Amino acid sequence: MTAADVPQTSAEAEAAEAVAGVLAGLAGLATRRGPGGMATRDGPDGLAGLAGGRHRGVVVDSPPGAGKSALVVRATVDLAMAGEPVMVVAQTNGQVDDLTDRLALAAPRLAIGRLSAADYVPTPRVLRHLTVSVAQQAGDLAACPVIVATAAKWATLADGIWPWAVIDEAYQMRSDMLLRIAGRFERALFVGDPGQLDPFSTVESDRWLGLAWDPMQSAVAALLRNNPGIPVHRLPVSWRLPATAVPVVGEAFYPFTGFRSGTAPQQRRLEFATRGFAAWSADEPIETAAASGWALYELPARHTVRTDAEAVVACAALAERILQRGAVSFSERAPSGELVTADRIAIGTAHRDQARAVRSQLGELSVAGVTVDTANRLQGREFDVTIVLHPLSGRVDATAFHLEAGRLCVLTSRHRHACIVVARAGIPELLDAHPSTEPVHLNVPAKFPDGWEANQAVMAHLSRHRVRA
Amino acid sequence: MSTLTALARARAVASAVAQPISTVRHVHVSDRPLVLIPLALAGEASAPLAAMVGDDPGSARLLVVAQPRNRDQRFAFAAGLATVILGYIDTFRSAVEDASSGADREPRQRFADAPQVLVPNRAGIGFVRLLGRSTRFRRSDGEYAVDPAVPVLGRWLTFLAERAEYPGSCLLLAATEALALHWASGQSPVEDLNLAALLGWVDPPSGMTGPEAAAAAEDPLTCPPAGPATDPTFDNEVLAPLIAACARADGDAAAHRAEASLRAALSGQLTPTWKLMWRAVGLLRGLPPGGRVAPRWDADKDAFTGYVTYLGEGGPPQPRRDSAVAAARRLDWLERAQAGYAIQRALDDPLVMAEYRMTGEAFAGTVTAAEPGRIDGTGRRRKLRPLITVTTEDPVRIEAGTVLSTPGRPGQKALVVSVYAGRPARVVLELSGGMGRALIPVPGSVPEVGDRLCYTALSDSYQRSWPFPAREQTPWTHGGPPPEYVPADEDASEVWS
Amino acid sequence: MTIEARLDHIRGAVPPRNHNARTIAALTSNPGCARRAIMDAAGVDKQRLASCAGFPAPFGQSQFAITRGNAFEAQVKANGCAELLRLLREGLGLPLPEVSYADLEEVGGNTSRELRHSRTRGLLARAAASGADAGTLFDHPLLRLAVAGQQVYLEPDLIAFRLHGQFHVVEMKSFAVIDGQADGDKVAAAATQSAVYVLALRELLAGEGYGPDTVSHEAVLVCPENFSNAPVATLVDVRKQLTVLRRQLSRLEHIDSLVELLPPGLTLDLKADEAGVAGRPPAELAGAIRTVPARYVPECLATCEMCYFCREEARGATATLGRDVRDDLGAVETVHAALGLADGTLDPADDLAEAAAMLQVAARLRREALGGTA
Amino acid sequence: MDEIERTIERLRAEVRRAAVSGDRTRARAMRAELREAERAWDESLARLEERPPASLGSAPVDQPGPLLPVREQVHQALTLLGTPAAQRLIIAVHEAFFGSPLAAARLTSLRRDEERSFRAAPYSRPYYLCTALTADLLAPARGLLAVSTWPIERRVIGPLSPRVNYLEAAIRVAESLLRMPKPSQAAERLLRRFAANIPGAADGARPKDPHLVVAAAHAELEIHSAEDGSVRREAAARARARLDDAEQLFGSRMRVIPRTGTGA
Repeated sequence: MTAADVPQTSAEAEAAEAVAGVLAGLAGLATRRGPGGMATRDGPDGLAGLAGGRHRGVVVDSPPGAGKSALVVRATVDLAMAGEPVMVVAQTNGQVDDLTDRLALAAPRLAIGRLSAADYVPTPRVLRHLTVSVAQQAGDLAACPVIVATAAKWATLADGIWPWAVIDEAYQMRSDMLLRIAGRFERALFVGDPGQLDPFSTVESDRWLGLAWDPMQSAVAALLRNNPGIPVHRLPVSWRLPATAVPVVGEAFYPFTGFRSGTAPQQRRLEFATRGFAAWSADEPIETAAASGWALYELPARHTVRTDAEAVVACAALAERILQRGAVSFSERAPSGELVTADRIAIGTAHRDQARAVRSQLGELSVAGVTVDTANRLQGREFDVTIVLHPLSGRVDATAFHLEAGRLCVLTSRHRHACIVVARAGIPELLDAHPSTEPVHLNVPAKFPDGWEANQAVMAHLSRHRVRA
Repeated sequence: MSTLTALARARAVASAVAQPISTVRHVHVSDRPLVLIPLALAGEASAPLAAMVGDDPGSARLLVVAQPRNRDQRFAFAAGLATVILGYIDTFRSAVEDASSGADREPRQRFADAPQVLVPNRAGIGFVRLLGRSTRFRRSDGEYAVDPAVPVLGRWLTFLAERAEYPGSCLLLAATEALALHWASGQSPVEDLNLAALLGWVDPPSGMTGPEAAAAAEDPLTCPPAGPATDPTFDNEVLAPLIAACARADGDAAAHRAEASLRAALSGQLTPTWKLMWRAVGLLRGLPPGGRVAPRWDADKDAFTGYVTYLGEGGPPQPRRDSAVAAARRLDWLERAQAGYAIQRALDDPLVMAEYRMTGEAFAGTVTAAEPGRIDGTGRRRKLRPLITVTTEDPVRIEAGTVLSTPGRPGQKALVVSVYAGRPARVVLELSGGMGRALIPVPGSVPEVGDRLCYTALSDSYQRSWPFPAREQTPWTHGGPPPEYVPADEDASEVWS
Repeated sequence: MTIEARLDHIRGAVPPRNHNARTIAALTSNPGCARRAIMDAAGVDKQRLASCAGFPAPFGQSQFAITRGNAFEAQVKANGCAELLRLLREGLGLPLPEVSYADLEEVGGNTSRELRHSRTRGLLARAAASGADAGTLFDHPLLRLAVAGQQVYLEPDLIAFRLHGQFHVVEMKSFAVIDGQADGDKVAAAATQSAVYVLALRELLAGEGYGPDTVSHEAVLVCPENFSNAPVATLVDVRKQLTVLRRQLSRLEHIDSLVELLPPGLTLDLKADEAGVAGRPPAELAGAIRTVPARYVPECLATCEMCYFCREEARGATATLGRDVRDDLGAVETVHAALGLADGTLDPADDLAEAAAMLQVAARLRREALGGTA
Repeated sequence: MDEIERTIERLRAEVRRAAVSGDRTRARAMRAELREAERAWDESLARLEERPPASLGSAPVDQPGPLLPVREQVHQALTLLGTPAAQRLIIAVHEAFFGSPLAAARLTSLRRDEERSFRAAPYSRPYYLCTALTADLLAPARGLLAVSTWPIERRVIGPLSPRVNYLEAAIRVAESLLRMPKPSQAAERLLRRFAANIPGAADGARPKDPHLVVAAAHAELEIHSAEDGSVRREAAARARARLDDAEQLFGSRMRVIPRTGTGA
């Protein structure tokens, strides 16, 4: 992603231009602070997407791996350097620590405050920076032009107003959370990936449906419905997804906007140090994936419990085999290739018990270091190779949960080189038999992409890379 | 739904009678609930057709609208309903009790009991909500004046309907849901929405099996629907002619006759459900209440007291929709209540806790080793930290480092030191708290070898809620501060037809 | 024997039931059910069939609802759609002059469908052609749609309306919109029906050489507001419904693959006499129906006239307890098997081993809590 | 009594069963029996109370019978409106301005009766209640009544005419309201309903000022009248040329392939 700093290819130029556009927009807003620090006057026409005027925010949609974090870091640093104190908002402590780390690296002389809850234990990547101070009271960080914290922590503040907020993973934040922190800032940059999982609630209630301020929708949805004029920028280039993945993911999950790959078809390659045996069933799928970027490892059709042992074993075996074969990845980062180690492999599932089952299976194979988690927790992460236990595998029928587009999108867009989907046969039939009985609510914007459609699209593509077990 | 409940349903099929899915009662059942069975006219948003209501199984009050499309008659109906319901509510506005909880808090009083309204099903709750919406903005003066009791009724119905969204509240209950919370039938949840069918499974009439009773309950002729929707063939073949007869009745006598036969027909539709409702009440009363039912009812009494006060102070009717802040705040309440309610039921009821044991979030087992006197000397001062090992058949899915507690010992925390997952699984726990101040545990405060215990990460300890902006400080991201509510003419005049 | 001929034979000696937006929308409610697909493709009168087989469906419409619906529609359309025009002006910014109105319910007193359809076609084509923004209301245009290879007429209860070069479907429903909200299932049904009309309109205009964009994917839903009769209009995005419909209709095109699986000579004919009294023994009829595989789920109870028949047939299957229950029973198919596995009286085939393990834990936990029983 | 009561119960059940099973013939038969039993029940009750039984179908007592024959009443209403109008509007107008409500039942057969009497003895009456004609096919326009003495132009319905008629009717209603010393509630309500659907005619929920309605209606008429007028004139000319007298009043029933259609 730092590649975007020195434009070389047209993709890089395009991406850099987009980022510049956003930053220009922010600068435009920043410079137009009236007395009292309220940015309310109309912007000059030149500014990207600000013709609407009178708005106090900018939204940036970012497809998977399009340099979202890089943008957050640059915007924060730019604003801070321009003398505008910034509150940086992320959703989890993990995300906050990552951002803190990246900010400290990007601006070594910038004093950064890490605001945290009482039970927070600072991680090494936070502690290693002398410029970062950790505190539980915002008051103790008054000297820091940049303060980073989770939205939940920001919500505990009763006073203090920052001229700027930079909100990361804004599509994962719920509208009611934004309501609680919005009093703390005057203007904000919202950055996030619209294709990922929506925030959810443990309660089911229709009472707010149709309201522009429905507390259950995402923060960005609420922001845009209440402030239609707010400009929405898009980062056009994915630096993570290989050329083989972009058309699939784009068509299925970003049907209206789409995006392009930052790398050329041959720039990413996956090769194996050792040869496989035809006998060993795990070899064919990983070789297919290495060659085409995708593989569908199809187990015989069967209705199973959620923790389908065969599927679990298959997932673990594939990970093990990739390591055994000494997979080497060639990319713009490592043109001469680098070994795909366990920490570069992830196994994604829909349910927690499935992840647990896979973990214990890996334990029995004594394979260590492979990340195994649910879609929710894999959001925002990146690996070389991912193995996905398809949410619909072995099911008798689909539910809204298993069909949710965001879930499949997260699972199939974490990889830099290849993605292997493990599934029981029969998913297309299941989708065709799926009754469309979801209620429709007035004045609630229809959600796109539709999970059912997205699943159809992905399965249609995967069927071209099918390997039967 | 869970595997345990699913299994119970399967058993119900096999044994032809509903199966228990709880060992205690999780809802409060008043000594004097008010049963309300509304019927609505098909095709209209909320056009009351009739209602059977009362707090005495022996004497049901039947309210009928002879011309459901006639605005005046609708409000007459609302006024009639108001006398019954407000009269009932009033009986709870005398006796008070002391509610000052916690040493620090100043003494507080609340009403000693609260009204409880029972409707047959969720749709009944929906009807209460809509009737409340269509009446609470009315005015007793001006061009569209209505009986002063009508808008008050509207506010109370709205209060009850909103309270019914609140997990664990029992001010307004749907009989089908209260039953389904305690019994699993041998049919699908969709079919459980039919009160008669569900009761047929839970408590089949003598000489009938559950499925037989449920099948009989599906014939609208022998067993009319529990409302608010009526059976179409009843509408077309019985109701329509009778209503027409009322319309053209010539002279008082004829009018009286016509209305009498209309009342008779509607009473015929309502009475069976009336009986079922009280049977349901009886069945629920038969269950022993869970330990945390009373405290939850106290919360309902607080809510009731609060609304009485609010009305007394002349507060305006509930708004049509929540403002941004109100919505966020309500969602926060609901999510807390939801979590609390789930946990409380688990702590009250081993069969509900079993659901968590099934998913590995809790486990029950026998203490197979104990070091009651173990001292942790690593810190600055020595601490009493007994170790116990619990052996269990349950599928344990709790990682080391988690802090657990057990229903019997609220004051005591148990830190998971290590887990040997297998069958049986062994979990080593480090205990803290609830053992007295000394370095020797108070006798009985540390589980002994052979004790059987259930440990879980669930706890209903109170988590503090963080502040919301004031209504007038609604941020720009959410449309800024909403306008204050001012009763408008349209509110009162909105045609109800 | 052509597929049409076989479907006719299956239906028997009665004219096929007319399709309308509602019946076509219903195709999406349980697309996995071959029985329903075949009956719908053959135009079988399911209501009649079910009751002749001894399982009359629990459906029926109250005349109060019907009256209310008609009254509302009449009121909205009264005086050249005066009320509708106001809504379109307020809601869609329809400018003042755009108010011409064409009634397609009959053609010069003639109500023949062919005539009405060709006239509809003519007028719509003309409107599409006129570059001028002829913002016309077309009342009761008679449309056609290909269902299972046959052109069926859609008895329309809608108005097509053209503005800024785009046609919109206007659908009138008598369920209330209260404070901006309406029953989600009713809106969904309305949306799917509108989608049927959008599809049919697009098909018609495609025949005249116009692209799909000529018909907007946003339908105008007109309902009574709050507790009054005053209409309110809301735009409903029906893109999702369109994709689903297209897919299911295209699957009906391949109905032959389903028909081939049926015993040759199968017929569901009721052998009715002149008076319309069915002469065929229920048992024999039921036997014939059973040869067509069904996929019963409790949701059918709300959507399919065959529901009671299929439910009875499916007794003992975990599916009758609902999707979630079957799911929680580890997708075991029958109640008998589930209990057998739970109690260990049935030893599981290897593909059920996990389900068995899970069910046995559940059984043990219930025993512990309830003491022996259950 | 109890005997009848039981019969009624039984019959009701059987009718409903028949209805569910879709057995229309049986349902019809049962229904007839049921009504008979109900009547018997009603009468015996009445006898008990020694009162005359309710004569079915009789109009409610509080409504006085019409002073004029229905065709006169309709004529009154149409003359006030000055444009072809549908039943509902005619009834509303009559109630608003001439007090007595009109029995809808009587209206349905009206047009047919008029046509019959005209064909029997043309022009023997001062006026006939006839239909409006569709501009394209000169066929009877559904549900619209008009007066024979009007020029055909006024009775022709082109694409814009429904709106034009609506606006003109609004003007006439407003003007008649102004002429009334003390307008009736019904009249006010009627005007309100018109105003609600004419941009600029209603200030707030309830227009008090008929002048405003007249002005607004005229403003919108401006936009349509020219085009609508030419359509009407062309159609009227065609009607005079092609149709015989009866057809000119009651519309042609020619089975033509529509001039405007592209054909099947």
